[in-house]
Amino acid sequence: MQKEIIIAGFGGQGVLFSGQVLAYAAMDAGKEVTWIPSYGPEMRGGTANCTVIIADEEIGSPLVKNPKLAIALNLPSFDKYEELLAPGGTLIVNRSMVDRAARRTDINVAFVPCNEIAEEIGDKKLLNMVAVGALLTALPEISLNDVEKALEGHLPARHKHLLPKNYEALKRGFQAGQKIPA
Amino acid sequence: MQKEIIIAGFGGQGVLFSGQVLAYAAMDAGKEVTWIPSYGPEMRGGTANCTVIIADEEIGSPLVKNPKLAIALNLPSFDKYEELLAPGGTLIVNRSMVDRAARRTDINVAFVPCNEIAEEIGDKKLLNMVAVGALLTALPEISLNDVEKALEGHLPARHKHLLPKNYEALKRGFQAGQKIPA
Amino acid sequence: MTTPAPNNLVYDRPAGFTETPTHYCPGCTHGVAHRLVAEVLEEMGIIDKTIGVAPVGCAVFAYNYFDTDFVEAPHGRAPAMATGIKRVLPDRIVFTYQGDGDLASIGMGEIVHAAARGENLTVIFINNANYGMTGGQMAPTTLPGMKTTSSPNGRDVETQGFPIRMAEMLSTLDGVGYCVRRSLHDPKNIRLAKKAIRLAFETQARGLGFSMVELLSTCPTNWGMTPVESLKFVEENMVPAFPLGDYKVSEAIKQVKA
Amino acid sequence: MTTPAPNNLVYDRPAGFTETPTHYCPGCTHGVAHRLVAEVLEEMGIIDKTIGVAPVGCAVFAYNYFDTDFVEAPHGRAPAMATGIKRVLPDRIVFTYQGDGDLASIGMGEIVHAAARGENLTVIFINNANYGMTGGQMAPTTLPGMKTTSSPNGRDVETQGFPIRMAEMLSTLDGVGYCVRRSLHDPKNIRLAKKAIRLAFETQARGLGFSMVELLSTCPTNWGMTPVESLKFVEENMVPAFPLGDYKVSEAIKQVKA
Amino acid sequence: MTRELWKGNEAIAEAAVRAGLEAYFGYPITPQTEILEYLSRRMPELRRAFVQAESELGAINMVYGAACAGARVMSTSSSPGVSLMMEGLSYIAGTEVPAVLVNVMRGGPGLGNIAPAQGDYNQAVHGGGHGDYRNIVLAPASVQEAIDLTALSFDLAEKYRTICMIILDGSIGQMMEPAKMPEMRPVQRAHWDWATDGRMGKRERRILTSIYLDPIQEEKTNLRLLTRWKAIERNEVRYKEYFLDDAEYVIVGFGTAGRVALSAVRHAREQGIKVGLLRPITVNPFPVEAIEELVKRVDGFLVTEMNSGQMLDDVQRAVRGRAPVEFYGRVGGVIPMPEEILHEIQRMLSEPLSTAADPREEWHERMRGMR
Amino acid sequence: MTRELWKGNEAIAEAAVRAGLEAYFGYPITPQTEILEYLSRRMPELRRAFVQAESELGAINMVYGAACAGARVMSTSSSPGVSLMMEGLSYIAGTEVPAVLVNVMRGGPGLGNIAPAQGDYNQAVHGGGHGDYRNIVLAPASVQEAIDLTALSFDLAEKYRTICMIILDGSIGQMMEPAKMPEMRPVQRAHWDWATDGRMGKRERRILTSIYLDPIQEEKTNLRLLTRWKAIERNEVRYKEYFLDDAEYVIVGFGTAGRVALSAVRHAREQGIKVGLLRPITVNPFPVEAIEELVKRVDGFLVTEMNSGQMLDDVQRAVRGRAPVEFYGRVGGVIPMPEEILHEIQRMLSEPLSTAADPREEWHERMRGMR
Amino acid sequence: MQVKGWIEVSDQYCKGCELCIPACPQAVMELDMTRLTPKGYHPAHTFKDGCTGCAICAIVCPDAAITVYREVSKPVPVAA
Amino acid sequence: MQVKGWIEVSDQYCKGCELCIPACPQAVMELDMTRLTPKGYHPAHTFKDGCTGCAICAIVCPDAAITVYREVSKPVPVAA
Repeated sequence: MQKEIIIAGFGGQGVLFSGQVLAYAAMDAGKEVTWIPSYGPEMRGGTANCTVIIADEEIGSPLVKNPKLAIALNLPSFDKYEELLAPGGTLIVNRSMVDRAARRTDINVAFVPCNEIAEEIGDKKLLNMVAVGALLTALPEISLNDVEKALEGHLPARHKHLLPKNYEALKRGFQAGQKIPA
Repeated sequence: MQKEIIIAGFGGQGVLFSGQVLAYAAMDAGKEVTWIPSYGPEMRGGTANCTVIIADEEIGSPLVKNPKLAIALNLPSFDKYEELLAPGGTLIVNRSMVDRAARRTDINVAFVPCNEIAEEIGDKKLLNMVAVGALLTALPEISLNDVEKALEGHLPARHKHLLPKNYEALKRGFQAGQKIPA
Repeated sequence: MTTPAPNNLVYDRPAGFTETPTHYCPGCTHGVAHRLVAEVLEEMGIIDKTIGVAPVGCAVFAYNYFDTDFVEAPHGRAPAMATGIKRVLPDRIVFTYQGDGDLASIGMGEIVHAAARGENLTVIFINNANYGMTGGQMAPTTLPGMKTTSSPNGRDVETQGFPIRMAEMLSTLDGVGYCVRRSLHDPKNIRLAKKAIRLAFETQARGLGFSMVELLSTCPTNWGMTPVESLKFVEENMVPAFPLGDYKVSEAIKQVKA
Repeated sequence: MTTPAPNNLVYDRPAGFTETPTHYCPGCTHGVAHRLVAEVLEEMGIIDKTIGVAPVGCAVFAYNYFDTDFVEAPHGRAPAMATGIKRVLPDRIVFTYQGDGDLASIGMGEIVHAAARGENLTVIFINNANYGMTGGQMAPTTLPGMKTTSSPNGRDVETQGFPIRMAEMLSTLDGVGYCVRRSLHDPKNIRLAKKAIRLAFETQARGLGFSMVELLSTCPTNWGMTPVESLKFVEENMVPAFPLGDYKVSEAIKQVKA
Repeated sequence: MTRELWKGNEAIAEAAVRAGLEAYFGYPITPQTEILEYLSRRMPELRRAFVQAESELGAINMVYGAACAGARVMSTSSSPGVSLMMEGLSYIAGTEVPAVLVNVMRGGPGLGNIAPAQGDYNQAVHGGGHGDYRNIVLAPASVQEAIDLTALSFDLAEKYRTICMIILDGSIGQMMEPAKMPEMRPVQRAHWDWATDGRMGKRERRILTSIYLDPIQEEKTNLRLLTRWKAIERNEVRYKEYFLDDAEYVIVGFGTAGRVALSAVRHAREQGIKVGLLRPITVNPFPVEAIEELVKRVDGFLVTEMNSGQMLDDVQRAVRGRAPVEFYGRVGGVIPMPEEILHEIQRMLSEPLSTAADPREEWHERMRGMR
Repeated sequence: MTRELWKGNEAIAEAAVRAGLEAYFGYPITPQTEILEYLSRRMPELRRAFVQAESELGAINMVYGAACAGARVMSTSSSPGVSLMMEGLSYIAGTEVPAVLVNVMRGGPGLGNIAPAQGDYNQAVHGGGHGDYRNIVLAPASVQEAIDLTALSFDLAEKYRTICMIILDGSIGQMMEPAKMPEMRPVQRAHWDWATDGRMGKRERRILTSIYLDPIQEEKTNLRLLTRWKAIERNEVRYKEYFLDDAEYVIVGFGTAGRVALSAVRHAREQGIKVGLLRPITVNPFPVEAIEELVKRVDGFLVTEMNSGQMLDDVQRAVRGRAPVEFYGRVGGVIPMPEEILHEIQRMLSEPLSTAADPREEWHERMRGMR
Repeated sequence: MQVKGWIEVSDQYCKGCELCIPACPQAVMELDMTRLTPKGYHPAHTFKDGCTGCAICAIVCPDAAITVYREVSKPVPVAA
Repeated sequence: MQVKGWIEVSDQYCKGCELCIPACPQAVMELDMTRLTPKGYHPAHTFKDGCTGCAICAIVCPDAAITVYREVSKPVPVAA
């Protein structure tokens, strides 16, 4: 088993951290995992992205051209990764920042209003956790519970009080993700 | 034709210059020639030496283990180069600074009182030219006249007035050299 | 400005600049320093014969912003590169633009010797008390007790040493024609800084030897302050540690009006 | 001497020396500087815990003469090597012995930063106004107009720059605990030089920061003078260009009697 | 030991601390700065020596000094900074003291960029400083391997009184992977019989120098260094094999290029192509005997690097023309994708291979075709 | 032109002046200091730029600056000093400006000694600075060749916008030979379309930098450098052949090792041994095709160097195991005598030669036996 | 009666750093929260009358984003 | 009446540099032209009475070649 996930969005949308949460969850679930941030000049642009690979065996390349899974938190990321996603893959799109429909029909695209859901929960920042929750619907190797344990285990102490809302964001995202017209 | 000459003595005995005079003479006589000073740690010791190679064709190694010709202006140099001289070679020894006889019988050793002759001429410094003169008896490729022209051509202007005495030193050395019991 | 302006134009973007917007963080006074240099080059009418030398650090891309020839030097070596250029093109105006990591740390040997040789170069030295480009490490100019990513508990002078006052140090050298420190934290000081930059270039133009203007500058991002707070920090913390003033002004340049 | 001496012994070769005769030219005051260091190490009773750092230059073989551990540094890097040693062996006494080419030219960055960091090191700096070992080239300390093998027409300050006064320059740095200049041209000054060397090592022993003694020295061979003429040259030409004096003495060390 | 998620640069820093690192000297340069920053906090809290040097030149000479004093010492930098250390490295080698240096490589030459590259292989393995010396060069391909090799590097450096370099491209420094960190080893300075740590009433004085004014003595020293190197070649070659048992083609790649190749090999195996991977872990000494073994049974080699073919030379010298050697590289900070290497494998199967061709030249032609 | 007796170092200095050297930047170090001293007198009298830099690091960056300004510029140094120039050389290569550097090599590693050696071959040819770049390396074997190659080096550097290094061991710098000095060429700065010499109302501004933040652009740059290098390999290989027409054995040696080998070859020929000499003049690019040609018709190669076998690697890579390659070297500042090389030739005739053996290892064994 | 002036702030250069706002002697500047520049910054502007064209905003601007005008008949030397 | 002293000059170390000669307050030193050291130098010596053991010769000696004695009963601190 190997699943590649790319998470992309503006800096400040919690792209890198959400990738790390997935990596922690995968590690705690006994998987092999790599997390690598976008590296080089892109760092200077407005968008950030990271690649997470989860597998049962030693992982080769930490980067892939055509990932099976992706989260696009803004329009430029949607434009880029709708192109690159592997056929049959699943793309979680933050509808709050995207105003167009999907072009490809050979992939599953789930539009999730991450910002709105996060605001309903009462913390704008949690839009990334909403997206992660939605992604889990297409990542059976990692359960909601794995991610909650990862958050509990690795969230800095000073943020521990935010755990309940993080859990809620994950759940709401998972529910939204399940509504995908597959 | 290739002739190798090593000139050795104390620093201050004019070792390097006398080698250069031979090199100039050889060059002006249309020969190939190399001049190389003792190089490396020996420089720090009291003795100096240089190797001059004169040949008709492109010269390979600028250094030789067993030279055909050598001038030893002091005892340490005599000890060293009597050992190393090629069989049948000629060694000019400055008797003024050497108190022992030759050990080898398969080489020609000419004992020349360079200091005394130089002092007779009236310039202690010319002991090296006396030795060069003596050497020429074993170096038919270079004539006394060649060396005189070389001195004339390459002696710094401020020393030009010394030319006559240099010529005399060469001649006296040549005469002394001819008296070798070959 | 020396160039005639439309009747009601008071201030316009200097001709010494290219169109390119800078890559500097909002409020970083690198931009002010750039602008002052561009204004002086324009006012002296020397844009055309000026060659700049960019450092390694935040100003590594300075060559994108000035409408002059430019080279990009290895970290700290700008004064050596500038020496090479000036020695073969003595009628050109050559300046380096260097930060504190570049000039005061790795480039110490090159700057001291360019100054000691009295090279006819102008050096614009930006002192913002940290390595900006690599994310805010301690620089030789970091204040005692100041927290940086490589002095996480605050600079401990016992183990990490004391700030270096470059203007004072270089002023001990006979090759120096003009060496002063200014600050960019308010309009008055910006005006004084511009006058100093003008005099530094005049020093070079007159062949009076090495000239340097040290400019106290901000780094809002790495200091973790707003641009406005950063100016206050310069005024309250850096100026006391790095006193403003003229450390060496050759007699000939004292006569020059700027 | 601190060690009890036979009743009528007034002066003997210091125990800080090995038996090895030096390789220095006759009359070269490197030997005097060596002897003073050896005497101080002996008098302070620290020979046993001292580690020396030799430079590249005439003193490259200094390690042969002192009865202490010694390392040989790359050209100019002695202060960096000494920093590495002292940081892992803080209870040892570490000193560098450097010439002007080594310390003031290629080693400028290392010496300035060791001083700025306030490293607890002692630096013996021999200023003889030229590169001795390579045959007498111009050094940063060469006097204006002075002929050397790389300034054959005399040092031209227009193209070859001005002498650097290291003691004055380093004294602008807060990390410096003791920084003075002395000369070795007569018995009185030699006595003063020894006192200064003692205070420099006392500065280190007390952890008061960086200490340096700059010693005006001779180079009879490359200057083309007799040893006696060379001392006169130091007195008449070098002392005026490199004024003797205390450039920085920390309060704590002012109390110490040497 | 439980697995934790470590970023490569910080993992190297902590691994060095646990290996008993006594002193660190470094200078900021992307993409290795996290090592400096991590140790600026960690070393002082353990009362160990940390100095942010004035330059890489200063740093390597502080390392030189601390090494002469007998301490476990390390510096880290990235390509341009490492170039500034060449004089110091040659001195350390000539003085025969142990030191560890990590190069988190970036795109070059010159200032280049901060993207991951392997362009300093030749500098580390063949050239670098002046004179005849060789040093151990380790090339980790994962965070765990970076940890393990960092710990190993100190032991090797001290065992052979040599420089041990670790070269990794920036991506390994920046990526996070689960890894097990070894237990903390106590700092206890070995009582070396060579260290200049002060006589302290116990012994005669010692001198550490790289000067041998008499060429005969210098020659003896050079031969002594070579003798030691021969022992290293015998004892310390390390590499990892993947799918080589039945391989008809072999990819040779180190570091990230090697692990990217592993993905390509898996894809190829899915397509029934019998290809394997040899990933050198010690690039110096180079696994010559492993190549020798493979030459006997494979139809061709493909060398993949993130440079223009530097290790390629070593593979060619080991193969000695007995099998075709092909090359694929990306340069200047570009990481190859598994698909690209798979494509090269397929090309090797479809094209006639020659032992006479110059693989770098042919690769260069193909790359120019691409543009 | 009449022959005059020139000392190698001074001949190089005067040859550079006559080639139109506009600026020289250097630092004292034995055994090249005579070049600096000669030019400290000669350049000012011609009103050209001479600066004794604060260090070799300063010198190479002054060279970098003057090169960007479009001037003919040179620096000279010796082994440890050249190691300090590695960062600068990589920048110059990455910026694609022409520069000439002379390395009068001495015994190493470290401070070593001041005796003649060839231990920096790898640094000059394979390693050195960080990143992927190559530079031309010329290796004169006589004073006349040093003069001719110095003049040539500026033309090559400018033709290909590259670094041209001249490596010679100290003995060539110190020896005197008759040589013809070329006529004085006027200093006339070419109007390069790349030089940053000030707009001066004539043109748009220019930028010279080695930064390519986008890896794709850096890759393009690397490939452009490689394309240029391929042209150099095609056009600029130079070597000298001696007695090769009927040779059964070939000695390959450069610089002084090559001319010492010539004496050995002559002795061997006197004994009826059919041995010849290939003396590379450009060691980079290396005369691969000349080796290719010889492989077809000789029974064995003997590589002789004043190092522990650095060019040996290049000969082995060119031979690709098709003929036995043996090695004989003296290291650390020792110049081999013709008798020693003759002895090696005789050994090759008397012993069975293998293509599988490691010539360096076998030489090392023999050398240790000697002691 | 004081001179009247006005400024133009370039959307291309302004990064909304706010340095001009406290510097303005007339306190007539603020960020325009109703607009974003193409780079996503709220640019500075004058939100009420009172600008005298003193150019202090331009003097403190790190991005040379501000052009300053004044209702006068003769050219005025730049302030900085 | 002045104290009486004497010196020993080591042939191993003395290089005949003459620095001690003008330095001697009593002017009792010179090079011994009748002898050569193993290294070929004429060593310094006292050529007449008058040495007071003041040790100034030792203070200026670059080669620590001079040992100084004095006819006294109690130890004397070294001068330098």
